[in-house]
Formats: sequence, structure tokens, C-alpha cells
Amino acid sequence: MMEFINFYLIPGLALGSIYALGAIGISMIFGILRFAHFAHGDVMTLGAYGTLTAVWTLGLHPLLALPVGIVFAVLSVLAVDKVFYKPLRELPTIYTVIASFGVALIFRSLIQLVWGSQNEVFIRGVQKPVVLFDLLRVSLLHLEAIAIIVGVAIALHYFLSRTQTGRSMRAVSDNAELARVAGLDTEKVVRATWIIGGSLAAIAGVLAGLDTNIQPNLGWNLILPMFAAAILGGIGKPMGALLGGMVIGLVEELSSYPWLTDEPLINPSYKTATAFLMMVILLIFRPQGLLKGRLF
Amino acid sequence: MDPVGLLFFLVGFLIMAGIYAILCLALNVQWGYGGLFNAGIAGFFAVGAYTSALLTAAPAPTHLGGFELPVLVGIIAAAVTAGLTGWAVAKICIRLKSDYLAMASIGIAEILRMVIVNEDWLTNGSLGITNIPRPFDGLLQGREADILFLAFVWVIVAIVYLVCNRLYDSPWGRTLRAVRDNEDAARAVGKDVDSFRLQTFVIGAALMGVAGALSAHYFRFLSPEATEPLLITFLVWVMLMAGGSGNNKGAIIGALSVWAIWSLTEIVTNRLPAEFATRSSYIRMLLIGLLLQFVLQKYRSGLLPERSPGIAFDKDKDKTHG
Amino acid sequence: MITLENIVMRFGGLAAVDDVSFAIGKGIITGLIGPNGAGKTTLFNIIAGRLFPTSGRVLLEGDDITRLPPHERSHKGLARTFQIPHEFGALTVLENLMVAGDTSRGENAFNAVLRRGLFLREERAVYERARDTLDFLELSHVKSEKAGNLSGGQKKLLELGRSLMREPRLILLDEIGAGINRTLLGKIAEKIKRLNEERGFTFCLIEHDLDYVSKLCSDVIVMAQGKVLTRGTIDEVRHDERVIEAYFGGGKYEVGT
Amino acid sequence: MKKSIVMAAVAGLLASTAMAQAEDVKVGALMDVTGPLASFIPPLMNAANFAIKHVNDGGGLLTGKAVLVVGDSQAASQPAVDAANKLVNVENVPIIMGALASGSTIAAATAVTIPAGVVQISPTATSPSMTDMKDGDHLFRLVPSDNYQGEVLTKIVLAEGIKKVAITYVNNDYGVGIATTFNEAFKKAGGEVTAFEKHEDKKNSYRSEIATLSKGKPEALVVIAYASGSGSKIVKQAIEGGFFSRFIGTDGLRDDQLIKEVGADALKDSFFSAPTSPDKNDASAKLHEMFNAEYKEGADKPFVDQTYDATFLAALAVEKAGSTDRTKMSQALRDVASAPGEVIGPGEWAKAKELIKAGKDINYEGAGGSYEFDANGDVTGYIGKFVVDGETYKQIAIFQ
Repeated sequence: MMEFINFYLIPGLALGSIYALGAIGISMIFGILRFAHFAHGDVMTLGAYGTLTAVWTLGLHPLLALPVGIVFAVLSVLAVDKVFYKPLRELPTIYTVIASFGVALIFRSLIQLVWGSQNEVFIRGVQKPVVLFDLLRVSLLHLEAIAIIVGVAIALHYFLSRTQTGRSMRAVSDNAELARVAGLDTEKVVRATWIIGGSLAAIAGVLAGLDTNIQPNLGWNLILPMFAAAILGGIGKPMGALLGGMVIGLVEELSSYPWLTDEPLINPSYKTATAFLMMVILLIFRPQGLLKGRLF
Repeated sequence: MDPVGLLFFLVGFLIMAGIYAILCLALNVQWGYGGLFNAGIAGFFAVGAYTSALLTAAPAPTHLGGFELPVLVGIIAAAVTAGLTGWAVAKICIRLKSDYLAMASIGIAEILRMVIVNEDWLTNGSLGITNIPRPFDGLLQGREADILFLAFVWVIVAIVYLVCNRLYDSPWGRTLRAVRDNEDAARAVGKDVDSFRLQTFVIGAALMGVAGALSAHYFRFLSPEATEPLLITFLVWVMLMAGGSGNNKGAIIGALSVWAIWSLTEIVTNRLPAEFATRSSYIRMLLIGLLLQFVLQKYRSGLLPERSPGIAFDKDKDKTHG
Repeated sequence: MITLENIVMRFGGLAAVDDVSFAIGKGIITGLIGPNGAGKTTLFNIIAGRLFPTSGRVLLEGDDITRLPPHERSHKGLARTFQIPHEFGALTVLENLMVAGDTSRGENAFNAVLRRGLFLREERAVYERARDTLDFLELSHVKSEKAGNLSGGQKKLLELGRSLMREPRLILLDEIGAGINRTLLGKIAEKIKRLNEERGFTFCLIEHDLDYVSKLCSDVIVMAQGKVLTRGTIDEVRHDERVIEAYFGGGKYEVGT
Repeated sequence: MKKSIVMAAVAGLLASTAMAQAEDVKVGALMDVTGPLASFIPPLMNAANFAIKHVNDGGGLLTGKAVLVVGDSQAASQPAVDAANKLVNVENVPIIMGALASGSTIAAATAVTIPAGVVQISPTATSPSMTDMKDGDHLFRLVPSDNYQGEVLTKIVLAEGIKKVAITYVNNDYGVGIATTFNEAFKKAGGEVTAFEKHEDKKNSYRSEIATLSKGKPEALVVIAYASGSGSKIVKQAIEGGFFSRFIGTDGLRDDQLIKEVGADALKDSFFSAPTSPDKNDASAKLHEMFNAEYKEGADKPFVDQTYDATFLAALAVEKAGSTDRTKMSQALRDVASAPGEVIGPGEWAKAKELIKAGKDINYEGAGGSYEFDANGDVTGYIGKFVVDGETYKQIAIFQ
């Protein structure tokens, strides 16, 4: 039982938090700008490297240096939106999807040019886990990740339901035409989307980097499960994406728990496949996602 | 530069471009005619490549088969299995709207890749399959043999082009474009939309399988990374968008020009000073990314945009505006 | 021709169509009127098969077609136009019409590649009919234009033409006159009348312009809030109190007799 | 504006082609610069450049300078073939160092270099299927086939008195090859393998895999993976979870990166195997010293030795052949790499050039081995046993 909690449940929740933070941005961008943002993983990577630079130059703890990474990631996506995505806004979304593919390539090459391609770590050495009653062994980072996601969930809920910008975002996501007619400043909403999406991605990137290491493909390797999470939650539903991320993370980790026999239920090599399989099944039977998202 | 070397470089270049041209024509059937956002091209490519490799390679204890069948049999079988895979995928998710179909097809391609990497008994997993023959093996020696393979590839490109053109210039193609332009209206005039989409998906998938098979025969070696989903899928999309979706000639021209950019930038970046040695590859990727943005913003309808095939009996042709 | 039996259509908790039953007579032009949100287009979608009703039955000359997909209804002789033009934008006007023709041999992918001779005759026949239809609708001068480039009115004509290509038994016209200038409107009305009189086509049309309806329809059904309010000739319904109330909101206007 | 940029680029291209003086000799290199192995490349690129620098500092190649031309094979077949095509046909190189991954090496060889008659020396490809390839003596490699390291590792592990292990390996040609041989050899020698599981590279969490691996209470975990990929993550998470404290790794794991991520303390009971030089050859230490003096770090990264040696050998072969004639390369390579002959070590280009000029036979003994090629172009390797000592690795025994 403790083994289940220590090595399957909590790591699953932590992994889920990382997916969730990325998926929220993907879902919001999908809902408001109506395209699948393939460069989102690389925004995470940018956030991680931005933070890393602050850690190196200022000698801060990664979580304290995080704001630097956030600002860096947000400025990058805002610039990219202005230069590369905005001119394509009125065209069929396929153009923007492809453009975002190109942006992913640009981000990654720039990262490799500036920081090089070798792995980096925030903190050297093994992080001793928190041990409670000799039973619970949890990495501090995982507790931090779970705490962050809870905080983000509360803040996001407050933002979306109580603030003017949040409500406008929901309106645009539900019906862009109507929102425009109603006189909402869509460009402002778009900007807010990038700022939130970029910030959360940066946090996700730093958490992923803390959990393992930082390298140029950090975010790119996570993009598909994050998409799965966004779809799972229902496109355009940030809270849904959050839930979707947690579900995907948990399913991935729990699928290899020896549920029935002594053997893992699913061979760990197919761990990632379970996330995709869930996504495909959901797309077929409930394409609007867990929390009724938009269907385009 | 050595002219003979340049000739053989061109041969290799055109073989790859031909393989991409087939992928691009196949995507054109799915997206250009049918409006289906297939983002799992690499999956069908992989199925085709493995089918043909397993059927034609020399027997080996490490993977299934090695039946030493003729290459042509392998290629036809590749089309069949990739088509069947396409059929199964389409059966499940053809009703999904564009972006969702894209996600589902990426997911399925990724699952296929995992099966290929993990099921050693079938594919020899990550160690891959060696000793895959080429057609007319032994007729010519050394790199001269590449010329034969080049001819073989482009004969197939020509056949695929012909097939695609005939599909396009037919009531079938017309109906498909109608389905793409307006699904509800197509239903209202009696078209079985799902059936047409299914057919399109299967035909496109089968052609992608052919391209996969050709690549396996070209490399004579096949391992899972040959089917890296995001790279192949992404490149083919760029080619089709740049060439002009809905236009078969555009698809081929797009494949040639984007492949030229992709491949030739390395020759340029290699000319950078030595201290850039590690960096030149990233600079190249950066250039490609920027070039792509340039194409999307300035040449977005492609080099050759879609045009109607015209009606054969329409004698009093006034100027065609399409 | 078409009989609706107790049709109910719910979206979530809302009944867009609430227990509607009526029949449309063969060979006549029936008008379906009512204020916005009355459920007219929903009802059209149910007849055409784009929506399946929550309950109730749709009969076409006695056959139950309630669960038949739209394309099969089209093969049974049902044709429709859409409120917002649904042209095939990248196809030429001529192609738009030819698509609607019966080209079942040429629509076989195998034939399209390997046995092109097989559908030549069929294709020629469809072509001739498309030309005739274009002439009839006075669209021949734009036949090679992409349909997406046509004006709103031309698109409406194109939709009508596409329906005609189906050689249907019943054509459903959803606000064919909306957003069209009066000259063109008159022209369309005249075409519809000719088709009805000379070739015996049955029409059912949704329209807001009552003058227009009065010119064309001998039978008018009035709907409001998902229900059939009344039915009769245009003059009968025009003076029906319930109709006036439905249109102008109860009690706001004093209604004379 | 745009036009002028294009013009400038074209002019630059033409000028650089023309400027490359006639006597300069290009040496091709296939490196997986971008793609999944990107994080390995910087030190390897330095190693290749370092070898070329030694050539040029020591009198140059033939009558000119050696120029390294790099093709990006991206650790995948298609880019490897494309890059090899450019090296062979456009750059016209006489010989190629690379590629690194077995997959890209085999694809480049079968599709391009073998038909074109260009010798390819891979510093790192370990796939057993390269042994029997019909390569017309064009494909060489500097590391023993997986089969070999797997068997030697068995001896090392048993010599430590470890009888019961769990194995996890990265699911690529490198991991599968070594793990499979080790698994078989270890069982045959009487050891017990409690678990034998592959894992995907690129994941963030391996905790559930490790939990499964620890089930049979093995004494140590054999991790056959790259330190900069899944390897470090697995070791780190296994220690954090309290599952394992003792690890056995191969050359992929024996990387400064591992110490950087896990810390030296946690690795004091672990040991590693890696190809090395025969008995008391100090070539490796010498190279590392020179390397770190030049680049400050990275000498101890995996495959640095072999990459340097492969590049150096490629240059030696050209020098020995006396021209850029491709047909002479495979014989020349065999001549300079194999005994007998005066022994040449890393960096001793001037001496080698002198000897070749004098018509003497030479025998390159590199930092990563002595490289006596057999008929298949394979080497019988020497495998060293390494432990962590301070912040780096120390070789404590050599096995053959």
C-alpha cells in the first residue's frame, strides 16, 4: 500500500501537475486562438533555461529565480505571436498550426545556440526524500509541484470567474464572434492568454527541470501527453485541462502498477501509449472532453 | 566541385525528393482533395516500410519473416497494409473535426511507433532490419546502382501522379472536393460523406505506405527512428502548403523545393568558419524555421494553387477563372 | 408527400420543436412561417435528416424515414437549400451543379482511375442537364467562376439549381429570399412558380417576407415557440389573432379585424 | 534588400569554395548533431576538432591542411543518408569519421558510402549486425560489438561477488544490444537476473519501473543507458526511493553528467565498464590532460576517446595512402592501425608523418584501445572497470 502511494500515486500526481500546467495553456490557446500550439513545449524549455540563467548569475534557488524564467517565456511568446501568428489569424488554422511547428524549431535551435545542447541541472546531487513514520517517502519537489498546482487551480478559478479579463476570456472561448460583436477587445484577450499560458508553461518547465534535468528537448518531449491532457479536459476549459493533466499523469504511472497479478498491469514500455490510447478513445466517444469543452 | 560527384549527389537528392513527392501527393489526396487533417503521416509511412522490409529482406532469426519476395510484391503489400491501417484508423475517427482528427492521428502514429520499438519478435525492435534489397540488385555496381533506383522511384512517382490526377479529374474527385468545401451541402445532394472520407483516407494511407517501402529499400536498413513521427509529418505538411494544396503538380514541386531547402542549407552552413562547427546545424534548423515563416506569410496559397480540372465536354470554354 | 407525426426535438432541456404534426401535399407550394426561434429551420433539418428528432416520426409517401441519413433521403427525392448559402466554394459554378447530378459510376474511385470510359456517357448527360439548369437560372455567364466568388443572390440561385439537379420530388427552401434584392427575388419567385406549374415540383419554403409567401404559397403553416399555431391560406393566417400575437408579442398592438 | 542578401550568400558560397586551397584535404564527419543524441555532441565535436588541430599543428595533412566537414546525421537513417550523400558527392571527402548511432551508421553505409567506395570509421556504433555486413572492407568501428562488452561485464560483475541483479536498459540499439548479451552471459555463468526490463528514453519519471525492478531483492541494478538520457534519472530516482544503492553501468552511463546529477557520494559502491586501451598504455590519460587543457572540461565524457581516435585514424589513413584516392583508404587504414609498426599515440602527428614519409610502418594505439581490426572491420576491445573517485572516474582493472 505504502509502495503504491510512494512510487506510483505521488509521482503520478507530480507528473500530472507538470502536464496540467502545460495543458492549461494549450487548452486556452486552442479555445481562444483556435489552433494547436505545437511550440508550447518549447515555451516550457525557454522558461527552464531563463530560470537556469538566473540561478547561475544570481545564485538563487530555482523556485525563487522562477519569475525571471516566466518573464522570459512570456516575452518570447508575445513576440512570436506578434511576428508569426498574428498575420495568419484570419486564415484557416492549419497555417498557424504549421507556423507554430516552425516556431518550435526556431525556439529549439536558439536554445541550442545560446545555451548549448548538453544537459544542465538546477541542483547537483540526490535530493533526500521526506520520510514520515518510516513509511511515506516523498520527494520534496513533488510536494512542491502538487502545492503549486493546487495554488494555480485556485488562482485560475478566481481569475476566470471573478475578474473582467477572465470573464472576457471565457466569452471569447465560448463564442468569438459574439464576443467581438459585444465589443470585447479580442487582442487584449489574446495577450492575456499568452501571458497566462506562457507563465504556466515556464513553471512547468522549471518543475520538469528540477525533477530531472534541463536540455533543449525538455518540453518537446512532453508536448504529446500535454495535448492529450488538453483534449481530455475539453478544449477551451482551463480547469478541464488541469484535470486532464492530472489524469494523464496518473494513468501513465498507475498503468504499470501490479494491479491484478505480480506483474505490472501494462508493460512500462507502453506507459506513454496509455496516455494516447485514452486520448483516442475519448476523442471517439466523448470528443467534447471530460468537462464539456468546445467542439470546432 | 567534382561534376561526377555532383551528379551522384543529385541522384541521391532526387531519390529522397521522389519519396517525399509521393508522401506529398498522398497528403494532397487527404488534405488537398478531402480536407482531412492527417497528422500521423509517419505512422502509415512506418507500416509500409516495415511491411515491405519484412517481406523482401533475407531471413533472420531476430525478426519475423525475411521472405525474400520481389521488391514489387513488397511495395504492393506495403500499400495494402498501410491502406488497411488507414481503414481501421478512419473507421474509428473519421467523423472527428479537423484538429481533433489531427490529434487522434498523431496519437495513433505514436502508438504504432511504440509497437514497432517494443515488439522485437516482429520488427527486431530498435536494432532494426538489415539486408533489405533494392529492385534490380546486381545489375549495376556501386553508386551507379543508385541511378537505377532513382529511375524506379520516379516511375512510381509518375504512376502515383497519374493515379492522383485521374482521381482528381473525375466525378469522384469533384465530389470529394465538394465534401471538403461543405459537408452538409454534400449530404444534401446525396453524397455519403463518411464513405468518401474513408476512401480518401485509405487511398492516402496506402500511398504513404508505398513511400515508406521505397525509403526502406533505399536505405537498405530500417529501424524505428526512420519513422520519427514529428519530423516526417511536419516536413510533408510544409511541402504541401508551400507547393499548393489541391494541386498535384504543386505537391511535387513543393516536395522538390522544400527538400532542396532542407538538404542544401547544410552545404551552405558547412561553409561557416570552423568555430561554428557545432553550431552550424542549429543555425541550419533556425534558417529552416524562419524560411517556413516567410513562406507562410508571403506565399501562403502555395507555388501552384488549386484549380478546377475543367470539364472535358465543356466546349465553349470561356476564360477559366479557377 | 411528407408527413410529420408528433415530432419533438430537445436540445438540453429546451424543446425547439414541441409535438408538431402536419402533412405537406403533393404538387403544391407550402409556406412555413413564424417569428425567429419558432423552430422552422430545426424542423427543416429534421425533414432533411440533418437532425434526428428526440421523438416522433417522419414519413415520406408512407415510408418511415425518421432515422435515414440525409444523403439517403436525397436519393429518395428530397432536396433542400440552406439559409446561409452552402456553396462548394472552390468548385466552379458548373461543377457545383454537376456534383449534384447522379454520377454514381464516376464516383467510384476504381473506375475513376482505371475505367474512365465507363462514366463518360453518364458524365455527358449530367453536363447537359447542368447547362440547361444554368440557362434556366440565367447563370451561364458565370459557369467557370469559383462559386465562392459569387454574390449572395447568385449563390441562392446556385443552391436552387443544385436542388433541381437532384430531380427531386420535394424541395425544401430555407429563406431563399433573404438578403436578396427585389429584382432577383422576383425572378426566383417566378422560377419556383414555373417549376411548380410546368414540372409539378413540390415545394416547402421558410420565408419571413409575407408578401412573397402570399405570391407563391397556397398553403401556409404558422409556427411559434416550437408548435404549429395555425394553418390555412395566407389570407386566413394573416388575420389570425394568435399569429399576430406571436409575431408582435402579446398585447403590444391593438389588433383590428 | 532581399535580393542583396541572397546575392551575398551565393557570393560567399562561391568564394569559400574557391578559397579552399587546392591542397587542403577534407575529412568527413557524420555526427548526430541535432536530434535525440544532441546532448552528447559538444564534447565529441571538440574531440574531432582536437584531432584535426593536432594534425594541422603537427605539419598538416598531405601537402595542405586538414579540414573537418561535418554532416548532421541527426541519429536517424534519412538525415544520415542525406548528410553522407553530401559528404561523399558534394564535399568529395576521401574518408568519413562516423556516424555515432548504429542506425545512422548502417543506413549511411549501405545507402551511400559502401556503394561509393568510401571508408567509414564509426567511433561508437556497437550493433552486432555490422559485423556480417557485406561492406567490401569499407565499414570499420572502434568499439567492440555489443556482444563483447556484455560478456566482459558479466566477468566484472561476478568478480565483485554479485550474484543477483536486476537489469534495465534503454530501448535503442545500444541498450538492447549490450543488455541482451549481458543477460544471457550472466545467467549462463550462474548469476541470477531478477528482472530484465527495457525502458523508454525521454521520460521524466521511472519510479514505477524501478519499483518493479526492485521486487526480487537484487543486490545491484544494472543500468544500460546514457547518463544524459534516462541513465542519470534512473539512478537518481532509485536512490531517492531507497530501492538501490549499488549500480552497474556501461560506457554510456560512465559520464561526468552522472556525477553532476547524482553526486559522487551516492556512487561509491557502483562500478562501470567501458572500452579502454590495453594494459599500461597511458594514451588515455595523456589525451584527457591535453583535452582538458584545451577545452577546460569534457575529456571524461563517453566516446570522447573513440571520436578523437577515429578522426585521427582517418587522417592517418589519408596520409598513409599519400593521396585522396578513395580506393586506397581501407588498406591504408589497416596499415596504420595494426601492429606491427612503431607505436603512435594521440597527438603524435608530427612523428607519424615523419615515419610515413620515411616509409616506416606505424601502429596507432589510441586513447580508447589499440584497434587491431579483424576481417570484418571490428576490433577486439579491452574493457576497463571504472569506479568513481572524487569528482571523476578511475580505471581500476582491465579485462579482455
